[in-house]
Amino acid sequence: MTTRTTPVAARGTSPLARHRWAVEAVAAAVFALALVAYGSGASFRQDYVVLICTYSLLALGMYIPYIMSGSLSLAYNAYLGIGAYACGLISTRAGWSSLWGVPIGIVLSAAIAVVLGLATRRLTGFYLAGVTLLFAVAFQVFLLDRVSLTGGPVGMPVRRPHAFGYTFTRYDIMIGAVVLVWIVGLLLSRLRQSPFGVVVRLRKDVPQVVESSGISSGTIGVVSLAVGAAIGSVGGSLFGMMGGVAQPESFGLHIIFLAIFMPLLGGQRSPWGAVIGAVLVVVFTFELHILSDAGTLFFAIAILLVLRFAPLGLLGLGTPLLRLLTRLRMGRTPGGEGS
Amino acid sequence: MKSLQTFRRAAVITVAALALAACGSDDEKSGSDPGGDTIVLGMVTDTSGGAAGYASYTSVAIDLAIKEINAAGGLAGKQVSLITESDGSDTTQTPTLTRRLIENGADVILLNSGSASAIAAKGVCVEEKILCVAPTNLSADIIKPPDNDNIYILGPTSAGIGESFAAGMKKAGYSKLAVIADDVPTIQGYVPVLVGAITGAGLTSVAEEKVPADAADVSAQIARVKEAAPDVILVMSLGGQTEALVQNALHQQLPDVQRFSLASIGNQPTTWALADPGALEGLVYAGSIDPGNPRTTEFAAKLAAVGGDKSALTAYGTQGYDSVYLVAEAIKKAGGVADKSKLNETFQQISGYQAHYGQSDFTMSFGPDKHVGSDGNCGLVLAQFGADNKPGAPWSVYQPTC
Amino acid sequence: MDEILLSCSNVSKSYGGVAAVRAVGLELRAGEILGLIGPNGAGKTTLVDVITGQQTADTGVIRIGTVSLTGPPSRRARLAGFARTFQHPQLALDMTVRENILIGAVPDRFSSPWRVLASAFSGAARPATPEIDDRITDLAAELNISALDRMCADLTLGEQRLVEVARALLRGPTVLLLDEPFAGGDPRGVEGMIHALTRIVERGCGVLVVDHNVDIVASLVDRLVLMDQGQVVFDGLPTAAMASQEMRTVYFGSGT
Amino acid sequence: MPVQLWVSVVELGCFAGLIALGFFLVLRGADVFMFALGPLAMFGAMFGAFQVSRNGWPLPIAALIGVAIAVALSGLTELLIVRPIHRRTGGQENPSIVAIVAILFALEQLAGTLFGRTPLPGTPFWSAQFRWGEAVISGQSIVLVAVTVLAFAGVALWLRRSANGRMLRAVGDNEHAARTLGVPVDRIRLIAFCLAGLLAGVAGSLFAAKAGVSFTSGLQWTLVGFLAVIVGGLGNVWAPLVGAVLVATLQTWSVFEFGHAMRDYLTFAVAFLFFAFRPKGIFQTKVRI
Repeated sequence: MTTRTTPVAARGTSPLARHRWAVEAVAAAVFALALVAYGSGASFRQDYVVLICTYSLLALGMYIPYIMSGSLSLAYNAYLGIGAYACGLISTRAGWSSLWGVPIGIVLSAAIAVVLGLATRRLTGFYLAGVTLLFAVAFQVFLLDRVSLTGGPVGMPVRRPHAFGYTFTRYDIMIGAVVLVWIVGLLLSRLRQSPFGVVVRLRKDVPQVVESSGISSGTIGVVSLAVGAAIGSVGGSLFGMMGGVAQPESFGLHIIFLAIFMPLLGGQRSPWGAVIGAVLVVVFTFELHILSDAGTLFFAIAILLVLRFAPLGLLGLGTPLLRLLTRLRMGRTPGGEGS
Repeated sequence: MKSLQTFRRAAVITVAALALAACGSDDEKSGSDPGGDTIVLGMVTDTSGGAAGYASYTSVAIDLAIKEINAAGGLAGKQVSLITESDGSDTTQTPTLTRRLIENGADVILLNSGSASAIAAKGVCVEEKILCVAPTNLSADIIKPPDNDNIYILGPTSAGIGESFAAGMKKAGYSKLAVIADDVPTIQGYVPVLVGAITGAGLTSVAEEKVPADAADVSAQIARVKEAAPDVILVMSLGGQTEALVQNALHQQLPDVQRFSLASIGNQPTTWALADPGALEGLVYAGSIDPGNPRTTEFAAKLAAVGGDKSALTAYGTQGYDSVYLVAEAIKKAGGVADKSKLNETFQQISGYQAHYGQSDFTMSFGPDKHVGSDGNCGLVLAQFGADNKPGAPWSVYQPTC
Repeated sequence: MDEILLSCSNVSKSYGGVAAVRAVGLELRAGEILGLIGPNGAGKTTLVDVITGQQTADTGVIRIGTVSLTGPPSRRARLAGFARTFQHPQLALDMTVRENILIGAVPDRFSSPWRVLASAFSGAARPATPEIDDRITDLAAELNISALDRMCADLTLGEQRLVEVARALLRGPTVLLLDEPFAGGDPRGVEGMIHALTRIVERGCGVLVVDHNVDIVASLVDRLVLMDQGQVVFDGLPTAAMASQEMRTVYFGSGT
Repeated sequence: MPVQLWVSVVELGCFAGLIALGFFLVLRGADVFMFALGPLAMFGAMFGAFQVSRNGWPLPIAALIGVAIAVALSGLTELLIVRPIHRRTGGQENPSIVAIVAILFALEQLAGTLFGRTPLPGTPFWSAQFRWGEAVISGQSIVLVAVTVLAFAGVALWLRRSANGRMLRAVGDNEHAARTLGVPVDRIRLIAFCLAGLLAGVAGSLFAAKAGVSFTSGLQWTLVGFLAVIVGGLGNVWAPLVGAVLVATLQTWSVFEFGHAMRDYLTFAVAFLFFAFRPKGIFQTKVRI
């Protein structure tokens, strides 16, 4: 019984319980406020902020299935597109508020994710990536080709959402988008630490353990995909409501590449890495005038550098930097030999 | 340990946020000079996407017109300057970039990208109440109500092209039409308009084929067209590789069937080079250049003096040139750009403007209900390619009239 | 105490013509620790894999009580109350010891797609699980695992095996299958493990231990099964096994 | 189907076959699906087309340098990106995939930035045209077919006769075992990547003459080759070619029969069905599931 004393002292202070959610929530809120402040300037900046939020939701949608669960199911353009087109269809065809498109998009994209997930459940790695890319191509062709449903290449208008007689302005949508990203990011960060998050992350490295613990690894995978697809679909809805139009070109394969790279660039250890990645994408492609057309190229190079030299992403760079700082400080205090 | 990590993460996020906020406020100071001492034209162009092939010709002519105006003393006592953004024909970016131009001080917007881009920018033009002119776009959707109060195109529209083609095809005695179109939004927007006008004139459409814009092989589509046995074929594309691929295949597979095409092929010397020798011979296209129009030849001489590889005479150039002079006329009459709604009114008062393209009696007028400038279809010239793969004489069978 | 928990009859498995397990029969009773020994390549790990469903048998039946076991490993683990460890420890190296152990405590939250979805939502709402943490802490103390918040990449092989055993124990199994738990372990770890095993056996659990360390196994188990070339060659009391002709043949070459 | 369409099938099949042969080599030699081969082919072809059309270089020189660039880039991909990441992660699959996809993306963007984002025309090596009944066959297609047959025969011979070729398979099957047996794994992997780059470069510069090349062509080419590998399998050197011709037939026929959109639906459906019912392709092979 003596052996027990040491661990008991640590009881109740596990990282799961101890995680400083308040700190994280406040830090993210500061970030969100900064975004809103930026977007309160020139009106085109509201487009950028919503684009950042759309990309953030896309990357956050991929966070559970891809970063945590290790599944390279790539048909994310479809989920995003479904969100946007659901809002378009419901507002132009049925004449309802486009807000109704959000739940419809969530259910529809989650359902498609489940079907695709079940159909590809035996595939991993390159083959899963390849087949889901083919699905992504087929989806975009579907948008272009089914003119009666999707409006074809010119797409379809998405009306400004309204509720209780109030029509939301671009600024309102921007605020809503930022708040949404804040909430989803925070929830995912908590989810990651929860038993569900732990099991999903174990599935990535040791699927056998998940199975032999009595948990169906396939079910975990499919549920992760469905949740991710739902989050992506909300991003698509936002994008459609802000731009006022849903067009096939917005949901091409380039979206998928961005979605893969954003969390890696920002850092895999936290969902906020995905958000940071999204900010960088928008800054690289729109705000850096010096780069003009080469913005995407610099983004691609940045990705390669991060993959090769900083596998933990930009958030991960914080740790060695801090270590370096403390080492410098410690080197200076004893005897001042550094001077 | 863990809490330290959390704290560190919070710190990183905060720093990033502050940095972002900082660069945000930074931007606000630069740019925009409302009421400054120049009149700023903002141009949405395309340097990298589907419309890049022709937008550059327009840009050169717009530059030329602005230089001329400034040399002659400017407008309402102010010099004219130009700021641009390229949307790469990506319509998701167009509204944002249009807003950015306005934010940076643009008083008038020139939409020099694909038709789909102009449609995407339409909402911004109306919301911001700024005069928008799309010089080269043909789609009537751009100026269709609602939300069309201050957006204009020069025309003739795609409907006008359809009417001219219909009349020409009918006169030549054709009855079975096949259509091959690429799948980019701008072109797909034209398809129902043109085909509707032609079938409305009594021809039957026996085949309608789509070609992906980056197609490597079109033989299956061509085979389907061949099976339908048309006696006239209409090819619609933004030009470039796709157009050449289709024209080459048609020349090979259906050498005896008359072909029609849009303005793009007539205005893109680079596409002519992509076609097999002789593959374009006899092709009729909806051009806008009439060698008999004295204003056209005058413009051609000025453009040639500018030099450079985009100084060849094209309809895109003349339309860009005309759009600047149209805007200039409205600004002169309004006495400046300070009053946006007055500028829109004076633009609508333009009447009988003698254009630098089309047949020599072609004029443009605007009005509250007339957002297409062309006064009739004589802004079009149906021209025919010669054996040397270059545009030759006007089509002898039919020419549109006003 | 001699109710039969798990029985295998006539189980065979071959890989591309090479028979790894040949017509094996085996029984595990409640409250019993059964040792499975044999040289490398005797088919011990394959047999465990076939029982838990990581591999499918070519022939034969595996029963839990009277019910025949089929399907994927997760289904079998739920039906039979299996928990197991692996010959090569299966741990997520960039996750903490605590996180690796945790999964043993939560399988009932993931038993159907809807419950998985529900646990995703409840996890986002309330990530911390103090009651599970307490169970992990107690178990770690019993097994002499210190520093639960270390990354698994920093552990020695013996410590990794301890973590695997903790994970399996936390599941509260009816049948526990341990594949080489003692290899590379230090005496304190082995001692903790043996302590924990005796405790759960008293509760009526059946334990199958595969190991090379014949001395530890022989002193721990109630019964010893010897495998060679895919077949069971001896099944009986440890003392009898150690003295048997088969033992000598398998481990020391020919007869005498 | 009209005869002319069969000409298209042969052209597309040979092209996709060359790309698929590249996939085959890297899969065999490094157990990696080198998705970046399509963009490599595109990059080599864009370089050639750019130098010929803008700078007036003679075709053979431009094409040769284009192919050399594709080989070099493929080798550098292995040396600078794939191998270090493969080592660091202990051979995990996902990091390698993401790295290769990142290279795919970077090559596209680099080509777009260097050579422009408008399509460039390819130039045929042999511009003669032959009439054969209803059909017209271009000299360039004959060159493409000849090169394809030579390439496949050459690779088949190399795999059977040369020491490196024989070791290639051992490395892909079990890298660890091959290393312990003293096979120079690093060298074999590098050879596989370079050969694949060579095949892609040649395929790209030959095919560009047919329809030109733009910076977005690469991904399409990758997907066609991927499909050819899925259908054909890896059991035999010639399997990718058989798969490629079948895929080309299906794609051409579906457009002819149903119009343009059906091609992409069917393409996805075929990939799907093959994974469901014939995961190892037509020829016996290993496909990881």
